[in-house]
Parts: sequence; C-alpha cells; structure tokens
Amino acid sequence: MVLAVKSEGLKIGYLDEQDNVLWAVKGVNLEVSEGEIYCIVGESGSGKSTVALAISGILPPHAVTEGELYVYGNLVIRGESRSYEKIRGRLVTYIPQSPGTGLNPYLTLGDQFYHVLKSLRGSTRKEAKAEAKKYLEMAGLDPASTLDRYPHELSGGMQQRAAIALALSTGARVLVADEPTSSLDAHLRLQIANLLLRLREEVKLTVIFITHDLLLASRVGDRVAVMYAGSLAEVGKLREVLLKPLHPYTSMLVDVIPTLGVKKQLKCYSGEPPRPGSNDEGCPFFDRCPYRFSKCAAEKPRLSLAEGDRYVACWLYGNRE
Amino acid sequence: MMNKGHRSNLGGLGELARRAWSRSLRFRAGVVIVVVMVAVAILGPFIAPYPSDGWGAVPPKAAERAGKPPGPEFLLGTDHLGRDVLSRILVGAWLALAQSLAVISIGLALGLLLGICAAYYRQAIEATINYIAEVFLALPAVILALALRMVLGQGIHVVIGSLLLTWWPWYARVAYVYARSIAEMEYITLAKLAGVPGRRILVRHIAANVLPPVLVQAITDVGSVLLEAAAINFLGLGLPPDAPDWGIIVQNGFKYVISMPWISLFPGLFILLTALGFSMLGDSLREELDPKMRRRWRLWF
Amino acid sequence: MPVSLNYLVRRVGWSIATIAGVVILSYLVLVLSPGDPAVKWAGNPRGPGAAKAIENARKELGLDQPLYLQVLNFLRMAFTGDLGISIAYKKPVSEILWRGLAATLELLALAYAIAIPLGAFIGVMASLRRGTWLDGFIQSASLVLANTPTFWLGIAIFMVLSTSGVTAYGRVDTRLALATGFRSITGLYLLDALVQLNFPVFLDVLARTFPPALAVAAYPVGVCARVTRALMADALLEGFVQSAVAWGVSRRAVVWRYAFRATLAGLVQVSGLAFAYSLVDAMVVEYVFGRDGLGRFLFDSVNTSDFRLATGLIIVVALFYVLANTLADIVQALVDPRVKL
Amino acid sequence: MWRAGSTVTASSKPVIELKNVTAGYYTAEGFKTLKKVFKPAITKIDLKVNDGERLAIIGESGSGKTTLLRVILGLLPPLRGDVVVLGEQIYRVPARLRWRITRQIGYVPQDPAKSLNPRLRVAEVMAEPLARTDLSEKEKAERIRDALRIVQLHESILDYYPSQLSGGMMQRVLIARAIVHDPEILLLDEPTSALDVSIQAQIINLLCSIHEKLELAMVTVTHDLPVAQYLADQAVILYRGTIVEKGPMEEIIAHPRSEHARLLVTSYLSGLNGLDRINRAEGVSAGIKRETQR
Repeated sequence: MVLAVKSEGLKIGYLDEQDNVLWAVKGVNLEVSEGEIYCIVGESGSGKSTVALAISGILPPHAVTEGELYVYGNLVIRGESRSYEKIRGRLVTYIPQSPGTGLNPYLTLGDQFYHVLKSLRGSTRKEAKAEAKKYLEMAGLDPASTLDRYPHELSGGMQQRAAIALALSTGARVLVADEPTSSLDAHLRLQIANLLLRLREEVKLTVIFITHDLLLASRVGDRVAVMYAGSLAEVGKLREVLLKPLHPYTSMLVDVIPTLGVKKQLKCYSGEPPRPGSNDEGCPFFDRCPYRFSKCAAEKPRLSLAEGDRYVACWLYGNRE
Repeated sequence: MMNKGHRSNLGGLGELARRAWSRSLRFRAGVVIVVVMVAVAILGPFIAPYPSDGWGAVPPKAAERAGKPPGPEFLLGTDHLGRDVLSRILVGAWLALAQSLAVISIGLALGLLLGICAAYYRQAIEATINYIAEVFLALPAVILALALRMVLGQGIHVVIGSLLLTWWPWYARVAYVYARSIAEMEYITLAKLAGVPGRRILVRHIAANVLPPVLVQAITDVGSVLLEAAAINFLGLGLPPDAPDWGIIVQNGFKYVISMPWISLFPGLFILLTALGFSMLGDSLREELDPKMRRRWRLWF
Repeated sequence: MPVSLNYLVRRVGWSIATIAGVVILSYLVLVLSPGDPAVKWAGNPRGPGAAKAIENARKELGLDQPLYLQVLNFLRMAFTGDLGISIAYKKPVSEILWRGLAATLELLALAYAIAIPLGAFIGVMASLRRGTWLDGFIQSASLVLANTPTFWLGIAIFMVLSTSGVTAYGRVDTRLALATGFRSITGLYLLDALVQLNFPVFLDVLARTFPPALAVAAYPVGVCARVTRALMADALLEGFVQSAVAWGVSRRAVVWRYAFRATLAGLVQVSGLAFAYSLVDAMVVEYVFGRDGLGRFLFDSVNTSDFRLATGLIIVVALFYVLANTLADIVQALVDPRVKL
Repeated sequence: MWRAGSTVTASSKPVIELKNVTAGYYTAEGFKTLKKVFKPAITKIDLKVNDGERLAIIGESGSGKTTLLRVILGLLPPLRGDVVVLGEQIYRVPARLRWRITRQIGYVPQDPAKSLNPRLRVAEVMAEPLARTDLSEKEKAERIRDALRIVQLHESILDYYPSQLSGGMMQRVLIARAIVHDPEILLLDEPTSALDVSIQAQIINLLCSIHEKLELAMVTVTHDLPVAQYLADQAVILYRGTIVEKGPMEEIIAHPRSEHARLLVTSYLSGLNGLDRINRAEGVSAGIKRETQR
C-alpha cells in the first residue's frame, strides 16, 4: 500500500515571547495510506491542528521542527529545514477551520479560483472560470450566483462549501481538513461531513480529518489517531477504537461525550490536559489516569502494537516493540 | 493545573520595559539616548564649555570669534555672533524636554479622562467630547500656534498651549477607541449586572486596561511633540528669538546656511536624536505589547 | 460595491460640523482675546485713517450685535468663501490663499506620489524578512525618517544643492516662464505646463519642486513603511493567507493580492492622517525654499499682524485637514468590500 | 416607589416571565440615513421560568437566543411586551437601579477568556457581586470560600490573575462568582462551548450538583442539544426569533413536533452512527479493566 503521508519522530514547537520552544507535537509517527479517511482526534492543545498545518505546509513563522515528514515519499520536513514548493496545492490541499477567515474577503470567489489556478497551472481567467464552475457545482453551490460574490455575502455553510471547492480545484490528492465543521451549526456540520464523504468517492482523495468531535469522526473516518498532549495515544480502525478503546484516555473521551437520547451519568474525570511546553517525563495522561502505576510516572510509553493493527501508547499493554 | 510562570499578567509598564530591555537592541539604544538627553537637560548649564548662553566668561570678546567652524576649541563651531554652538545646545536642552514632556503629560491625563468618559457614558457626553476632539484634531499645532501668537504674543505659553490643544484630542481618541473595545467585554457587563459602582468600573476595569497601550503610545509621541515644538519655534511663533531653543538655533543659522552650515546642522541633529530616542523606546515597547510581533520570523511560503 | 449614501452623508455632515467648529473657534479666539477685536481686525491700528478703519471693522464685524449673531454672521461669510480683505496685500484673502494652497498642494502631491509607494514597498519587504539585517535596517531607517525635523532636512537639502550649484529656489524660473509664454491658470504649475505642452517650464518646475518634495516625503515614507510592516505582520498570519498558501497560490500573489490587499485600508487611513500632518511640513519647507505657498502667508500674517490673513489661513488649513481625512475615510471604506455602508 | 424584590418566592412562583416580547435592534441602511429601521431579533416571545426549574433555551446561530438573554438581563429594552424578573417589571426600573434585580441573577457568560478582566485577581472578581451588600469583610471572605468549595477550586487560586488559569478553571471561577451572593436564578450562556469535552463533562456535573444544592432556577442558553439534555428538564427551541417548540426536554428529543426541532434532533442522532451502540453496551471501560486484571 502506498503511504500518502508518513512522519517519523515529528516534533513541532512554537517559539514563545522569551524565545523558548514550547513543543506542541512531541515525536509523532504517522502513517496515512492512500485513499483512506484518517481522523486525528484530540482536545485543544493536543497538537492535532499543528500536525495538520505541518502536513499542509502552513506552519506559522515562529514554528520549530524536528524529525521527518514525508508526503508521497517527498521529504518535506527534515529537522529544521522545511520545503514545500512541490507539495502545497500540488500534492496536499487544505480546508480551513473557519470558512469566514479562510477565504479572502477582498476578492470575489471567481478571482480566488483564478489566483489558485493561475499559480498552479498558469490558467487564464477564462479557463479558471470554467474550472471554478465545475468545482462549485461539485460542492453543491450554484456557480452563477456565487462566482462573482465576495465571501461575506455567503452564509457560513456556503462559505465552507466554497472553501472546499477551492481546495479541490487544486487537484491535489491529499486533503487536510482542519476542524472544517467546528464553526458551523449542527445540521450544517452533518451536511459538510456528508459532502466530504461524497467528494472523496468522486475525486478519490486521501483525507486527513482533524476534529475534536468523536461523534463526527465516527461518521466519516476509516482510521483514527487519538492525540493527547502532543503525542499519539492510540491508533487503529475507527470502529474498533471507539467500540473498544484500549488507551484510558480514549475510553475517557468516549465516556464523557454527551449523547442525545441516552441519558447516562457522565463520568467525571478530574484534571485538564497539560499545556504545551510542560515537562514530558512519564506518561502525559498520568495525572488523570485511573489505572496509573509507578512506571507511568517515570517513563513515557511509546506507541506500540497492542493487537491486530491497533497501536497504543500505554504501559498497560506491555509496550512491546 | 496551574503554572504560575507560564504567562505572567500583562502587568504594568515595568514588566514590559524589563522584557523589552532584555530583548530589544532598539529599546536599549532608546534608553541610552533618553537618559543622556535628560542628564544633559539637567546638567546642561554646568557642563557647557562656554556658559552664559554660549558667550563664555567675557561676552565682548566673543564677537571676535564669530563664524568659527567646528574645531578643538569650539567643538561644534560658533554662530554669527560668536556664541559657542555646543554650549547653546547644551543650555537649551531642558527647553526641548520641558516643552514636550509638559505637553505629553498634561495632554495624556486630559485625553485619558475625557476619552474613557466618552466611551463609558456614551450618548450626549460621548458626542460632545468627540466633537470637540474632532475640531481640535482638525487644527495642526503650527496653525494654532499662529493664532495664539497673534492673540497672546510670543512666549513658551504659545508652544505649550498650541501643542496641548492639539494633542489632548489625540489621546482622547486613542483612549476612546481602546475603551470602547473594552467596554464591550463581558466582564464589564458582569460588573454592571452585579451592581459594581460606576466609578469602580471606570477605574479598575476600563482605565486599568486602557492605560498600558496608551502610555506606550505617549512615549512614542514625545518625539513627535518635540519635532512640532521645534517647528513652531523655528517659524518664530513660540519662544523669543534669543532663547537657546534648538528650533530657534536652527532658524538663526538658516540665514548663514551657505557660509556657516554648522550652526543649523548640529541643533537639528540633536532634535533628531532626541526624538528618535523616544520613538525607539515607544516602538519597542509596543512590539512587546503585541504578542504577534515575535522576533524571529521565517517566511513559510 | 457602491458606497451607500448613508455613510457618505454622515461622514460629510460630520466634516462640515467640524469645519463649522473650527470657524467658530477661530472667531472666538479673535474676539475673546485681550484687546479690541475691531482694532485687531482692522490690522494696523496706527497711521492715518486708522480710527475710520476701526469704526468700519466694528460695523463690519457687527460687534454691536450679540455674540451668537456675530458668530453666525462670520460662519455665513466663511461658508460662502468670503474671508475678508487682507490688510497687507489689499486683496481678498480667499484669492491669496487659493494661490498659496495650489503651490502647497503641488508640493504635497509630488511628495506623496513618491512617499506612499516607496514606503509601502519598503514596509512589505521588511515584513517579509522580519528579523533579518534588512528588516533591522529598514526599521531603523524608517524611524529616523519619521523623526527627522522636516525644516532641518529642508535646510540640509537646500544647502547641499546650493553648494553644488543647483538652484531650487522659488517655483519657476520667471524669465523662462516669460520667454515661453507660460501662463498659470489653476495655480498648479505642473498641471498648467503640461496642459500647455510647455515642457521646458514643466521640467524647470519639476526640478524646483522635487528637492523640497523630498524633504516633505521623509516623514510619510517612514510612517508608511512602519505601518505597512506592522499591518503586514498581522495580514500574513490571517487565515485566508494561510489557506491561499496551502492551495499553492504563488508567493507574489499571496504577498500582494492577499496580504498587502488586507493592509490597504489601514495604509490609506494612516496616509490620510500623515497627509494632513505633512501640510504643515510643506509650509515650513516652502519657507526654506522660498516658494510662494501657504507657508509664506503664514510668515506674512505674523510679521504684518494681518489678522484676516491669519484667520483665513486657519480656516483653509483646517478645511484641508478635514478634507484629507474625510477622503481617506471614504477611500478606506471603498477599499474593503466587507464594509456595508 | 420601587423596592428590591428580595423576599424568597414560593416554589411554584415564576422567577422570569416574558409576555409577548418583541425585541431587536435599530439599523440605518441605504438612503434611510435619518430614519432608523427596527429589525426584530425575537418576536412575540412568551416564556415562564418557575423557581427551582431547569430550562434550556436552544437555538442555532441567528435564532435570537443572545437577544433573548440580553432582554432578560435588563440590557436591551424590548420594543413591546413585559419582562418580569423576580416579580419586578425590570424595564420599569430606572437603568441605574436595575442592578438590584440583576444582581439576583447569577450570570455565567459564554467566553471565559473575555469575561475576566486580565488586570483583576480572582479574589477581586469574586468579591464584585458582594460589593453593595451589607456583609462584613469576614462574611464576604466566608462566602467566597464557600463558593470556591462548591466549584472545587483551591483557595490559593484567589491570588491568581486570569491569564494564569486554564479555560476550565476560568469557567469554574465564573460559576463561583455567579453563585457567591446566593442568587435566585442561574443564567448560563453556552456554558461549555469554549471547553474541551472532558472538561465539559466536569462542568455539566458541577452545574447539576449546584442546582441540587442551591435549589435555584437554572436557565441554560445553548446550541448544543446533548448538553442541554443534561442541564435542563424543560426546553424551549428558538428558530428565527420565535419559539417553535416548548415542553419537557425528553419529550422533545423523543418526539420533536416542529420541523426545525426535528432537523436539530436528527442532525445529532445521525451523528451517533457507531457510537450509539457503544453507549448502549455501557461497557466502555470494560476493555481496559480486563487488561488490568491480567
């Protein structure tokens, strides 16, 4: 199987005001195969968005990197050096978190398509317009009424559809969606998720879907990686992971989701995720884990094969290589 | 989980200055310039090589050395009357600082008070203060100085008066804009709902948050005020023509600019340097206030 | 997207109110200051016919009327463009000031035609290379430019030119103008020369306007560069810049069509403020370079105690100031498609 | 003459009552520069909250729930209709005295980061609602300590500035602040939308326990149906400024009658997909337990 995205010991941090590095991603080994929908689930500060930015090549200027990241075999991050020239828009494309800020407010949608297509393929305005029509229709928008509009003239759901159309128009094979629905109302959330599923069938994409919403992930994903405090806690087939979580953190996530129509007592786990930059001796989940023992405090567990193709970073599972 | 050291409260200017000092070369340069200038302003008359307004001990003799270029005897040369330019600059330093600092401090206090009141009380108070500020903002200081000069005659009151009238509305505006954005914060609503007295909301909630950015702005502006004061004096609208103000010295030298360029050159440099010092201070402090303005930056595309 | 009438009406109304305030203020300054306003209004209180002039002034000013009527009367006169007759020039003040304003505007226009593009370009370059030596240099240089006393810079340029034998004094070589039959229609010599296809005069005017324009441009170059750099720092971190980069939009388009476009509104606003501020700079530089602009009338009004000229000057400058800011605000609104006016 | 309604109301008495309320904002658009046009955000709202009741006001963005909230809090005079809070016609009370009523509402705003003044310590924030009471300093300190105990925060937090707190802790501080003066009503605006799921669960449980302990009326304004289900027994669904459905929470979820409510419920239910089974199985942590017993 071809690996679309692969990382080895990927570490990403941000320089703070005192020029210290706060590590947001602490050594992540990802393997995303071609054609699958790979969900990365985690709470805020887990580093999931940073991974998304790294793959799509838009880490902010004060980011620091270590380790390696490959996209279709191209080395894009190698230690401090990053090179995305042939990657951005050509191999990887991106759906922004909030459609309101992800689209250029000063250009009409048509112009935005033009700039993307001109940069990637040297299209003329006319060609770009034809292409734009195609992709807007795919995303469920009426090209005639949207092409000459500015983003602020569209509703939130339409903006996100437009962003998706723009992302697809690049023709890239890997789509990174960074919480594409978190700013939308519930019923739109579902529409957008369904749209992504449909498009992925039509265009044959590899999708990396970043979300904090397990329910949504359960709807769209093939495989899932659960992140906690900058490290992967658990990786596996989405159904298996959610039905039988192995890592205590995953099971906590499942436990605390309020679900409609199921009135169960929400289990209360004390504590909060550590902030980026806190020490990483031992297991990051140690403070909150109900099953912790002495080894957990001393040594950080590494992601290792637990059963089938499930990978867990937890000492409960022996942590065999 | 608490970590106290993570990001301390954006407290006072002291904390800000400490951070800027440790990180910004420009801030340190600014501090050095400002400290030196303040020292010169205080000690000027005592360290000037030729006291008594550059004449030296025996004024009549001075006339014989008119128009000497810079050299070991007169470091920055002498003017057309034989006065030592360096001595005049040193003696006049306090004037430059006194004019600009007086304007900034009074203008800042007035502007803050009115700007915050306008933002908090709204309605008629807001409209009135904004209108008055707008009218005075429409008048450049030099033009106001012209009016005051014609009505009241020459003197330092023209400089300070005209600058004050044009600078307070600027602070009122800046404070108003900040205060408006803060007045929309939820914590103001919470305090109002809880029945916290209005004055306490004004002071503890609004003013406390408006103050740091406006103060930083004021430090930057000392330079601008200095420049404007110099321009007013240069045009002969402010201080009398024999005062050792830097702007006036430049004006005196202007008539001899071809034959004795040093008379105008050096006081102008001092104006530039002092204004630059304050701007550097304010500029680097502002950069500290804005977390986005990080130092290192690599282009990511 | 068209600017709605609503915003225009409100903005212009506010500006008119401001001007009215300035007019009232200038009148009050005149009347409420110590001394007899009629004497001041008449100008020179000594000499033959002084008593009559004072009497006339008193009548003309309506000083026997209640204050609010006087103010209203003055307002009416000012808004119809009647600023009285100058004592020193024995000509209508509005006519004198218009010629001065034209000269000053010409200088300012040239200065800003240089300053804004240059400042913006420098600022963008600095923001793209933040933290490098180039950025440090640009930042320091723009700080120095923004803090240079303009009158001093004008003197310095004048001195350098004089010692190297270039004359940049006055607005035009009168002999050349006479010889080529140049006539000023609008008061803007560059425009007039161009319309009359009088290229020798055009070049001469340009050569004489350019050095003072450089002095005036120093401040806005510094300000624009710094503002652009700061605004670009924000703009480059915007979500839409990020996504454009991720979609593979070329660097040039991202910088200019996306990020710089986002700084435009702020840049226009700051330029408007600086433009108004530069008016005074231009007046001072005009004095240094011996141009017959507003700066000269500023001096004349002080030296001859010409109160009418002075009040007229105050009103004209305020008008200019407000106009520049109003225009900047309107342009700023036009620039942003999101602003629904 | 107006007096603060400080007497405790009987349990069946309504604490908030809105009758035929229409409220909104004035806008000036296009040529109508001088004539301002009224744009209603909520129209003809009838709402009643009884003492001790838990009510959720549910609506998506643009449904008018923020406007409704502002009307209840005495911040936005309605165009028409009566707003009675704790037995007082709140808009008949002059604005500068309105705090005497609104103080009886413990209000927890939406975004914790914007709701705490960065320049005030937690102690000062907590003391604010007690500012105009005749409690002694000692009693005030006691009250603050009690409130902190209820929200499970350590006393040392009183010396902290908001920037030193995490999102969850800020929300706890705000909840503690809302109950420190023993209010009659607890009004929550999207109490968990800014928080992570694990902390959301903590806060939900905390709010439920507070309701039990203090026996006050609790009104939650939210867009999140599953969260509302935990925080309320009664629900009101807002859509485009009108109430499209009201009734017991469970009934609305089980049998939504209006079209919008149905859309809302289905969009959450279909999100369940795989997880409904997980929850029915109830054995989420079972896998881990097996492993630990090895």
